[in-house]
Amino acid sequence: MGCGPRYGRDMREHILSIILFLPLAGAALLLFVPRDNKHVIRVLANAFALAGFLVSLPLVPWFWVQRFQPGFKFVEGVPGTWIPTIGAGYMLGIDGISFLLIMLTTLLGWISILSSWNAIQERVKEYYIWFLILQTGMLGVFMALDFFLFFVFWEAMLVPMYLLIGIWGGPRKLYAAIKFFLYTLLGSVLMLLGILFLYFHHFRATGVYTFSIPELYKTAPNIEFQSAIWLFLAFFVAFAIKVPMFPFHTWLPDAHVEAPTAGSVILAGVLLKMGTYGFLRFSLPLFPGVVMHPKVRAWMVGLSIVGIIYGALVSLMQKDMKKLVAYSSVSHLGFCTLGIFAVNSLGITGSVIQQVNHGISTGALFLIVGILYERRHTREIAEYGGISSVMPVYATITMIMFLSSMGLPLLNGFIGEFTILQGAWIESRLWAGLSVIGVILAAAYLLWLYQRVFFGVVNNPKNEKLHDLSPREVLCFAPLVVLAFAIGLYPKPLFQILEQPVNQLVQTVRPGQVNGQVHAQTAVPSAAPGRTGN
Amino acid sequence: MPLTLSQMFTPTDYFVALPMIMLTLFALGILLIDLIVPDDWKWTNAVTALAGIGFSAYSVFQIQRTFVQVGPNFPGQPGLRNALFVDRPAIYFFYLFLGGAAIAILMSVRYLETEREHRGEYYALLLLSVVGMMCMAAGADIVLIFIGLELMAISTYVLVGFLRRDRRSNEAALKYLLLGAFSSGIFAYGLSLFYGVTGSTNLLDIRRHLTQQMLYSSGHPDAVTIVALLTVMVGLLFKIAAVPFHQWAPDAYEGAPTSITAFMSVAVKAAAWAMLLRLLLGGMTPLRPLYVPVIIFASLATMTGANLAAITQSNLKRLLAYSSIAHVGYMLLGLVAGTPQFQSAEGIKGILIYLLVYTFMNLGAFGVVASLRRREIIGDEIDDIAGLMSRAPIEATLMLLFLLSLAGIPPLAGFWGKYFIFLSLIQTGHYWLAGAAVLYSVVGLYYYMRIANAMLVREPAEREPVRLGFGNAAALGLTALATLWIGIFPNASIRFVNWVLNLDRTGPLISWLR
Amino acid sequence: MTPITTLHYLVLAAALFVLGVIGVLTRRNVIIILMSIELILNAVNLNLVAFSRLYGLQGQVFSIFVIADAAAEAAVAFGILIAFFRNKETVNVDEIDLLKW
Amino acid sequence: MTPVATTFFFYLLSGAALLGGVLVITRRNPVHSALSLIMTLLSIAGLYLMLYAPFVAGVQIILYVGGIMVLFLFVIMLINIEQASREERFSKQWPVGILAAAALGVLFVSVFFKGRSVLPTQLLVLPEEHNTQQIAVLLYSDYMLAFEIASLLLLVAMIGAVVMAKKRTTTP
Amino acid sequence: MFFLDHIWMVPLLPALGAACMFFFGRGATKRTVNVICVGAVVLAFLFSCGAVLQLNEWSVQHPGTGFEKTLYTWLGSDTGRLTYSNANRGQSEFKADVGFLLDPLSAIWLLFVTGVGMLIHIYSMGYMAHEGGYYRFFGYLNLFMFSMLVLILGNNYALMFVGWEGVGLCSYLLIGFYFQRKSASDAANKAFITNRIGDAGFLLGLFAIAGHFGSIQFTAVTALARSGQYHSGDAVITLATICLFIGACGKSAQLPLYVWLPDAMEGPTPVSALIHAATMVTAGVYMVARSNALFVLAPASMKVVAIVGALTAIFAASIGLVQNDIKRVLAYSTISQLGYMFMALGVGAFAAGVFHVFTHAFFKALLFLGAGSVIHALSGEQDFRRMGGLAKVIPVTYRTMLIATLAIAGIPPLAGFVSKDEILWQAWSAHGGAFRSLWLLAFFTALMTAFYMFRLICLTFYGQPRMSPEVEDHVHESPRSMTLPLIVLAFFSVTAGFLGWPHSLGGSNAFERYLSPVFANAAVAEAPEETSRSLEWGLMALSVAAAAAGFGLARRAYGQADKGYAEPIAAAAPPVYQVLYNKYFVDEGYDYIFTGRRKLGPLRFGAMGAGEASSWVDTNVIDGAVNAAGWMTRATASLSKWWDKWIIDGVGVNGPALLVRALSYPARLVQWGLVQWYALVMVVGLTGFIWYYAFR
Repeated sequence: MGCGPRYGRDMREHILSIILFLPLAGAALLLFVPRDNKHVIRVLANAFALAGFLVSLPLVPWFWVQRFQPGFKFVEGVPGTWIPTIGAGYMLGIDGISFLLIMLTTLLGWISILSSWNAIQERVKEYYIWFLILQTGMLGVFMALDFFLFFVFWEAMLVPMYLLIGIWGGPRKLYAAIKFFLYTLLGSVLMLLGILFLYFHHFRATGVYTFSIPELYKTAPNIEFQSAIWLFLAFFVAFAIKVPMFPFHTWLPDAHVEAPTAGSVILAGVLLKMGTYGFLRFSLPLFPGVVMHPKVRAWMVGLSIVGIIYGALVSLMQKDMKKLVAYSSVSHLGFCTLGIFAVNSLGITGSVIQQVNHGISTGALFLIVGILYERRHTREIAEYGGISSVMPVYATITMIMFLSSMGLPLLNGFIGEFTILQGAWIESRLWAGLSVIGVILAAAYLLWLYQRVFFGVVNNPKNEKLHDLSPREVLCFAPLVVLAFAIGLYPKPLFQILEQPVNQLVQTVRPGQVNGQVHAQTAVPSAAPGRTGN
Repeated sequence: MPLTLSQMFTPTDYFVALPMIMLTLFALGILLIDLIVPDDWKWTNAVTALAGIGFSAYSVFQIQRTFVQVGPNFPGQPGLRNALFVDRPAIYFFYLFLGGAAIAILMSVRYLETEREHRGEYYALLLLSVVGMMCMAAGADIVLIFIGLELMAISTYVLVGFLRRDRRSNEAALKYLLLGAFSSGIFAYGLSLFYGVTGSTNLLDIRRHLTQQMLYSSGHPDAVTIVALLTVMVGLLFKIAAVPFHQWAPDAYEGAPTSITAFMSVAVKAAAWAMLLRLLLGGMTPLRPLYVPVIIFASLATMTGANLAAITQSNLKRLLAYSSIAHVGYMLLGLVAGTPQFQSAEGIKGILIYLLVYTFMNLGAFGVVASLRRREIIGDEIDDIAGLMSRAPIEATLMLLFLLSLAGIPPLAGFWGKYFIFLSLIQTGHYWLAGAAVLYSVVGLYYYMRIANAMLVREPAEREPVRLGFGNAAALGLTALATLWIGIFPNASIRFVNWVLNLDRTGPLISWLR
Repeated sequence: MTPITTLHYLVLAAALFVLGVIGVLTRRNVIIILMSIELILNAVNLNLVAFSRLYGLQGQVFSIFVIADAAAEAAVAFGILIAFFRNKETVNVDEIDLLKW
Repeated sequence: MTPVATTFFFYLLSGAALLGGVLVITRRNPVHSALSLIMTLLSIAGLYLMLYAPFVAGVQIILYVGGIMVLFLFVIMLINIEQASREERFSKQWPVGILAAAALGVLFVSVFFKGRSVLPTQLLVLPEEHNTQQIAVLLYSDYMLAFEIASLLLLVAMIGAVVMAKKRTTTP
Repeated sequence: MFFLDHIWMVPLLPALGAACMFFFGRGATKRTVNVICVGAVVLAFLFSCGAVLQLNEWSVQHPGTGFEKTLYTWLGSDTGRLTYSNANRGQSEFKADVGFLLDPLSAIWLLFVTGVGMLIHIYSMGYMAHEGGYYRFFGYLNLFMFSMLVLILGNNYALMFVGWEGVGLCSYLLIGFYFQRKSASDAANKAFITNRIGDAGFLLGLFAIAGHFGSIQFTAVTALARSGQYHSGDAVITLATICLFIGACGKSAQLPLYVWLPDAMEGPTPVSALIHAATMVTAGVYMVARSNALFVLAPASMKVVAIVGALTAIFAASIGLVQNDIKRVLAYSTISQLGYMFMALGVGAFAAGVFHVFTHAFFKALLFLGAGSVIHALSGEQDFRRMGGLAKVIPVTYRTMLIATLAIAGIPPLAGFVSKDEILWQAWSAHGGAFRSLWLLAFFTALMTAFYMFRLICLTFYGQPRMSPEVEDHVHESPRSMTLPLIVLAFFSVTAGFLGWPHSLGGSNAFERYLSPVFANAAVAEAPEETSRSLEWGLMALSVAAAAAGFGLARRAYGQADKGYAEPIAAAAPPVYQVLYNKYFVDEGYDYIFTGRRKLGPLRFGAMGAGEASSWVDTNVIDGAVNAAGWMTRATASLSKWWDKWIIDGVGVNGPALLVRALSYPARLVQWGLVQWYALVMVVGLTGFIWYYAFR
């Protein structure tokens, strides 16, 4: 501690571990606070959540300077040091993709804990403990460079989420929680088998037992197609359930509707991204042959597109606000998977940006629904109307987030969708053409919702006395709104952060594609030089 | 001219029998001391029993140490004219038995006091049954194994029926005894046929003979051998409670005193496994192509039957009984792993680790159930555990830990059992079995979560806080710590199992006896 | 007349075994079920002694252990049975019906 | 003493044993069953003698007939006989039970005929006069531990029987 | 070149105004709002004027090019390494700048958008003076100005799309300004969603362009398109232009996406004037004109544009004949006029189309503002069946509106005459052949236009008042801030035509010359010959005659309106009247088929129908399968209980005893919990094993 630079370097070397375990430390500390002392618990939990966000901030400049360098950054640990007997290691590291998702996680984690201040009145201590544990679990998924470690976090994180839904959820919480747990577990156990296959394959190829992801990258693509397709499917089921892709999505509405607000925010904002992250981190680079197989790809893209349209259509007819938002997630995540399985730089870049954006905007949407729910204890759309007159600030923020969610330019949602669709178009016009329907329907269901809730006259007497947002609530939204605008206006940093990992990924999956090389002739034609007059 | 006893038996013979001798001595001691101990001081019997277990464990440790000193190529210590063969797996199982028994004893004190059946015989029988288990795990002679089995079984019958005034306990004991006796009849019949086809009661000779027979018959053993194998396997599958020979287990588990349920579900089960591994891998290794289909059938039937049956249970102990049957189904898959001719070492490793972690988590779970027992309240229905989180947060949290571990959620110990089983299946190409097993593990989660839901979500029916005795607290603490520790840092356990299987140095030692 | 071979004893033992099994499966009286189990154990013993004619005395020794086991089992069984009888006043096996799902 | 008229005695004794067995499982009165069982046990003891196992035969008579069966009769007397003799003898599943057991028996026998080649045809010469001594030597050498464990087994049986059957002393 | 270099200030100023309203508007007084918002637009207008002047200077130095100014890279990593494979040219960088392009085309739009926008801002100060949400209104208006300016100044399709969606949003917000009214919010939604359909087309067109050319920058795409590397009729370009045109249809209210515009009249009248008449709806024209190089390469698309334009023109005009809401008539008129513009674009007369946009902006804004003034005077009355006799009471409004009417009807030498006749002439001459039927359509449209416009004037201003007395008492001329814009616009309605006075009438058509760099080699029929000149005159005369005839007819039918009047069409052909009056039942049809807001019998089609069907599938099939899997598992688990409960108890109550016993035998057999059953299972298991091995 004595010498500053030394300390800083240490922190830099272990920054990921610090980010990862700070929430867990918070949970451990909370264990020792008496459970009747709710105020102290709240303050402590919020402090840790905020601290969790703050310690992740130094990552931004540190990552920024090396954003174009290849490989994983901030790598910690050596392969096989955790459980040497099986070759599993405590190994963390991030690239651009995981960096963005980690920042999203820390931010949303803080916001959702902040938003629970009043919403959670019972069993406060347990709530915050589980939430902080959940935070660590999610971060671990994005940081792990060891397949085993990844799997442990992947599964361990289910438990706190399950409890958050199951204990603090709505009337059908048990059904929803069990469904969530079983469904996602079903996927992940199959993935475990896939991981083990890769593990043995790597051993047969190299004679070394290891779960190190960078090592497995080297051998897994050599698996012959007949096996790889099954492996791909095993992984696919796990990730598709998590995303959720079209026929595997039914746990999502139930989970969302029953979960407490903060749980929904985290569920939509972060948990779903684990599925897409899984596709990017594992499915694509491990099984390039399968992914690029025309039939497989057609199925993947087909499911994505069906998800986009189907999710939007189902959203359109929902009577429950939260369910509507939940189905809209299906639609939005359909865009993410579409981008992923377009397998080109644009599609994947767009997909990651869309994931971040979805975290921001849908997270905000769930907060928005939560605000009304807290005041009125109902989410029936029919119960509302004319809220604009009663809660103008709230209405404004809602409008912004709705617009962001439907992909209005200059707000964040557009950037991702645009890039994905451009990527999809390059692969197939039909894909883009069909997916665009989702963009139209997004406007339809969101605006219709807005109309029914916010427009009109207040004809339900219960709504007359609703009070507008409190400063704490505004504080919850503020970062999201600012980010929505910031990303919408100046997304270049995101593109730059994603450029290297995405290009590398595409290079792995489709070596035929030349990346990072612009043909000389496509430079802007000389006929119209982009000059500035003086 | 026959040799005299001192010529026949060397100090080594006593050395390898020392763990059993210690337990016997202390058991007898308890029987004597119990006569003079006043009713309020019956807990001293538990202390004595624990001391016996401690001494016994120390002797096991001494045996283990001589192995280390003698060197890695020395797989085991035969003694008592090859009747006892204390090899590394036997030592492993000794530790498991002793650990399971110790924790069960810790749990028993308060439970027996509540039941007002606190008597010294209980501990004596417990210790003597461990002696039986040791014979099963280390016996190299089917006579010894059989008699060890009977010693364990008869002690357990009595222990199950120890609550004489409780009709459920009576019935459980009677059922267990009738079925147990019936199955050991079948088992003994099979052993007699084995003796008939091989001409020896020693496992080494049996194996030698069977190998030759398999060689001569080019892999198609004659019908009598098959019947011998199958009848023996019925006995074995009965003891480990595999479907369709499992039905005694839920009844016995439900009716028995909870501490004995815990003991049965870990130590007795581990002993049955030890015997099964002894016989199948020690004596009947050449018959592997024959028994694998039976095992596959039993495993699938067990996973299906037990998981489905567990779903509808409303009694905690019964539910946990079915859960422990289901775990047997997973473990059996470890025996399947490998080619038709050769057993995969990873599979056995899976079984051993499974038994280890299972010991802790299951003891823990039953420990929590035992702690719910109070006067007038049996506390073993799911309704009784409702709202436990608000009544007793620590117990509830621990229970949650154990349940999740039983469900195989990482990073808890239970995960590692399943992990190595799946690993071995994947390694040897049994993908479909692995797939079925993981799907059943998802079903398993459902009923564990039913308990968790009741505990965490439902409102308590009563507000009376749960009081833990010292012994119970210690038992829960130990098991929880082990569940977490093995879960997060399994390396030591894996290394120990590697040592047990001789995987650490010279490659797998699958044949139990060399 | 064919000489009496081991096979004859095996068949006899199997018949006794089957009789025992039938007894276990069909009789309601626990005491008779226990007797049937004794029949099964005697089948085992007959096997063992018949085989020991082929291989040596181990079989006979084994059969002695089986007899000891039969004795122990019977003793404990009666102990439990009596405890049960005291509570329930019956020795019928289908009245052991408290424990089921 | 070499057995005489082995074939005749074998069929006689085995017939008696089987008859006893059938009576055991069919008699309504448990006392009758027990007496039939004694007949079976004695017949089997005779067979042991034919198989050059006088010691086992002796143990069979002394321990089994003299010990265990007396225990049986004792318990039958202890527990109400009249009630037992009035009730249904067989359980509801008896047809299935007999069927399954018969199938098992058929399978056993057919298997034994099919696989009898595995058994050596050469019989050993077992001198009867040393039989007891040889068994003793085996018991105290190769089966030393089993022997000791068997003693524990009997001890456990004793404790168990006492624990279970003892009159209630402690007040509930 | 201060103004050019800081061209980004033009959109930024209103954006700042909007931001101020967003953050501080609630507390601000009307005066502050006026200063900030109107001030911002006035500044923007002045700035634009400066910039356009400097552009002239600049284009002298750099002939043939527009001025481009790039601020920063918006989309893309700006490193050259985020690329996509481009159908023709290998890898291209994915990139869209925040960059501005000022060339004659955007200059024209810039001027009239800021100019008309400024006037309407000023007008609104008066019009909205008594409304609630004043700051909100001006904030939205400023936001609209920002979006519109981004749309026209953006130097690439992506940035244009920003403005494109932005104006759609503002339109939504402003239509729904009176959000308490359900009709208003419905109309707002309709506008946005219909526009979104067009936007989707725009996006796809954008992607097609990017995929084909490797760039979405206007200058680059235009240069490539004109480079000769792409042949005329290129399939992708056709696809791209069709997609773009779908976008234009949405934004500019062409068939079949025009339905939102009439409903958009739910918004405050200045909004209708600014957005739904003068500026936003011309964005489609702007976009097609901007993409002229592409459209020229896609003759098929051009035909589509022309035909859709002509059909829209006559279709909307025919509806306008019988509507009674003053603003709705104007709305249909707008659609019809937009159809003209597209027809012009479609026949290749880009300059003519643009010119009509330009002139139309003035007189249509004027018409709307005038209508607003009327409505203002009548305290909100919009139905001109209940007006009349206003000419004397609100003379300024009357006169200016009359000027606008004459202009739109095409009475020489007003602005409308010049631009419309240019279009008619081009429609006649551009392709010839069957294309002349377009001219015929346009001609009849002109006739109808004159008719319904004069119908409006007659019913509103002439005759005796037909409104209720209390309304009549309050009739008053609008305040200065409202009349001033009217007068200014009237001035331009009269004079704007002279900027593009055609050669045939001795003019120089300065407007077309100014635009010539933009439409460089657009295939416009040039060099009018003497023979055609006389023909042109003839056609001109014909159209003027048509206008006059329209006036005459209207005068005859409605001149005596105070004595009661009959709709001539209703009298002549009642079914036709019904169809027209109900707008060809298009809204209803859309509701049945596309939106599903109306049920066809018990069935619901369209999006909502699909939504309901999907929801049903979701709950019952997909989730049903999931739940069924769980249910099956549990059911299997409780099979024996189930057997007892349903078969034994169920049949046992009523069924014959024998059946019950037969059914219950297995259940009695499976007496769970009985030792002998357990033993039996064991024996059966053992037997099965042996059987399996002995007889396999």
